[in-house]
Amino acid sequence: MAEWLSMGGRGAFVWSAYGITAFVLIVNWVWLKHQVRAAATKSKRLAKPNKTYDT
Amino acid sequence: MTSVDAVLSAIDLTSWRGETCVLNEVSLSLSAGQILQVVGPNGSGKTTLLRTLAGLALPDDGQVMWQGNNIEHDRSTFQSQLLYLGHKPGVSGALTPRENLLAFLHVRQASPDLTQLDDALDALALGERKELPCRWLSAGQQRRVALARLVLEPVNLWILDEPLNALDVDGIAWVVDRIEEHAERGGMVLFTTHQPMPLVRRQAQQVLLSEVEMSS
Amino acid sequence: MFKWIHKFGSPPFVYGFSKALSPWIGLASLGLFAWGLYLGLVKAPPDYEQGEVYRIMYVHVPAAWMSMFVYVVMAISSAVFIIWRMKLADAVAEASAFIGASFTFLALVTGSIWGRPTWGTWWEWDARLTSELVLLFLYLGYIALRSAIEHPQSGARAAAILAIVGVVNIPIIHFSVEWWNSLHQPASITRADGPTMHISMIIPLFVMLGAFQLYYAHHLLVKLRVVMLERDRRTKWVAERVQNGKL
Amino acid sequence: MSTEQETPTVGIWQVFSTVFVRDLRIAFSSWSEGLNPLLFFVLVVSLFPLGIGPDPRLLSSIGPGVIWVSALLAMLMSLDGLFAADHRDGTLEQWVLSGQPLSIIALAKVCTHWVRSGLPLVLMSPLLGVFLNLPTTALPVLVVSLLLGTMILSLVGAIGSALTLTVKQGGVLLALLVLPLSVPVLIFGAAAVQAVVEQREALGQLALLGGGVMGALALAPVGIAAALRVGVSSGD
Repeated sequence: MAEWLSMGGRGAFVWSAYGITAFVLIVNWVWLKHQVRAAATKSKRLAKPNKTYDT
Repeated sequence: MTSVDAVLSAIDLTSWRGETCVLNEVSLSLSAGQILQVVGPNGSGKTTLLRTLAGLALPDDGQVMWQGNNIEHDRSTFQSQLLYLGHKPGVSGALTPRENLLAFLHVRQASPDLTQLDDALDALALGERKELPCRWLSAGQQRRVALARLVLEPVNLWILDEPLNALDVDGIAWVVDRIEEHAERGGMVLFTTHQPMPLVRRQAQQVLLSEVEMSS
Repeated sequence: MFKWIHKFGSPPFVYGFSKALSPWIGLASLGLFAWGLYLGLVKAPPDYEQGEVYRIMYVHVPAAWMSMFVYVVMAISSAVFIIWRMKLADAVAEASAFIGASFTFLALVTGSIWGRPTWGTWWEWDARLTSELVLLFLYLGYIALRSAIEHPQSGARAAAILAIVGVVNIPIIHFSVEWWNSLHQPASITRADGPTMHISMIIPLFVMLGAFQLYYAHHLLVKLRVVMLERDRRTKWVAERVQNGKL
Repeated sequence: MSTEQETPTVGIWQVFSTVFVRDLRIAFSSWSEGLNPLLFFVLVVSLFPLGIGPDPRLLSSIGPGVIWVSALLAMLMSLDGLFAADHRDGTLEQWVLSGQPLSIIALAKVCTHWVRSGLPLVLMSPLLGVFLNLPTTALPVLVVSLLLGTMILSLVGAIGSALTLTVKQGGVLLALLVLPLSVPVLIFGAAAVQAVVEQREALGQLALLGGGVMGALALAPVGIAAALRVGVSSGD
């Protein structure tokens, strides 16, 4: 296991590359979820029929 | 509401500016010899309507029809029959009134009749300023240089956005005469104004743009 | 109430379609990622020349490929938006811009990390990396232009024109950078994927590429919902969805 | 003045020459302002020896690149205000509404811009070549490559200038839009001069630049016209 982790001495490079990729993809996904929730709540608040249109 | 002989007609024009709706399903029509005034409080979309009718701005929904077909399909024939004067003077400060007008005339007409150029400038009291770059002219005088095109260009449709701005009494009288003459010759005029437009020989129909429901 | 009728793709249909499909695509993408990582990091044999470090290829190559793919999608949807004025096509372009820039950034970072042990420098003016750098500027230009113009409708049309102009230039830029690289770079440096690779090394590459594609598809579908909600907040179909809690 | 009468259509050349002459007259009415890019060009090039050192061999080896990058930046500076004046005083609106092909009018404006801002750079470049100790054999190729290159930059840059019409302080954004698109021009332009400095053949690079000019002449005006229509539509 340890040997696999060391990646033939190049572990630092391999894992940092995969780490950054995972980080960027996950951050994009989390930010996306946040945007969906924000848009949904704003629409719920505004689209209620009996609600006047003041924010 | 579009009458059968309408030359210019707008059908359910809708325009948004980001979150706010600026034009909400506006329809109107204009036929030969007719003068139409667009009336409405500030922010009711008058300028947007005029710019959309002139083909400058694209509506989000609805159509503008010229002689039966959509202006977007054949923009150049429509716009070569149109003269639009907006808020901006439409005159380059570095050039003299003559140079400004000559440039527009040569681009818009194959062989423009230049004899009337000097008479038009004289009629607008710009005679002795013909050779002065326009940046030295007052706003009213620059507006007059642009208005000279009303008599110099043989077009059918005039769309004038507050043409009387910055004009003095004789200037206003001159514009009113031209509008009435144009209508009598079968031309069409669509305009907005905040000052009274003292039409005498012909009356202007009115289109009321209601205050648009302010959104979030 | 306002009528908001699009000529072709009507938002209510696309919204429902996206809401139904995107979770499944998300799951499939996750599955492919897991499988790809397993194949790429565990199963695939070490490269006789580069040893284990070539495994960075399994993230670098898909990211680089996606960065190009997403820009082409942006350009095509921009063209559809300009020609047929389909607002949904503009939503696709808008939704793809940031994720495309992220893929390009990833390609650059993983490329330079991969370059460190193989070429000995963090940044190598290699033809592909240089083209990626220029592509990143194209993405940033698109995003900056769209947000710089206050009038959203004009901003969308201006950005669409830029995307089309950009995609016309991408092959020219790539060709000129390749030529420039061959001029200044003695072709002595061999890249890992130069020699023929063992089949078990190539399979993980395609699996990872599939995972990236599904990730992008998922991202696009969800982002489309967000963009549609922001634009159509006043319309009936949004109100209906709110009432029966299907937002 | 009835509605049916078919007015003869205006010739393309008449439209082009009218706008070209008009804009030239405007440009030369404030010619001093037009010199700024030229002074910037000379200034930037003369900074490099101060920064890198006066060693003639070193200067001549980086000379082509330095001159080309400086010319690119000088062009960028002049592109910022290409349509701004006409947009501000409302004449741009009138050109969009003229009923004549907007791409021809845009092409005329780009030609004026090139004559006013591109040509002076080309004429000044031999002097700067001597500044950076380039061999005299390289000077003709430098002039020709800059001649072609500045044409492409004017055309492609005008698209960016039209896109950033309504953006306040659009200068930086314009650079971000235009510089990536000018990478091929820079590569082949500098390489052409570098080739001659190293006694190699430069015809290929110049031919590609020539091809670039043709391509840009054909495609860029369409892009500029589309971008101008967008810029003018919002009216602010």
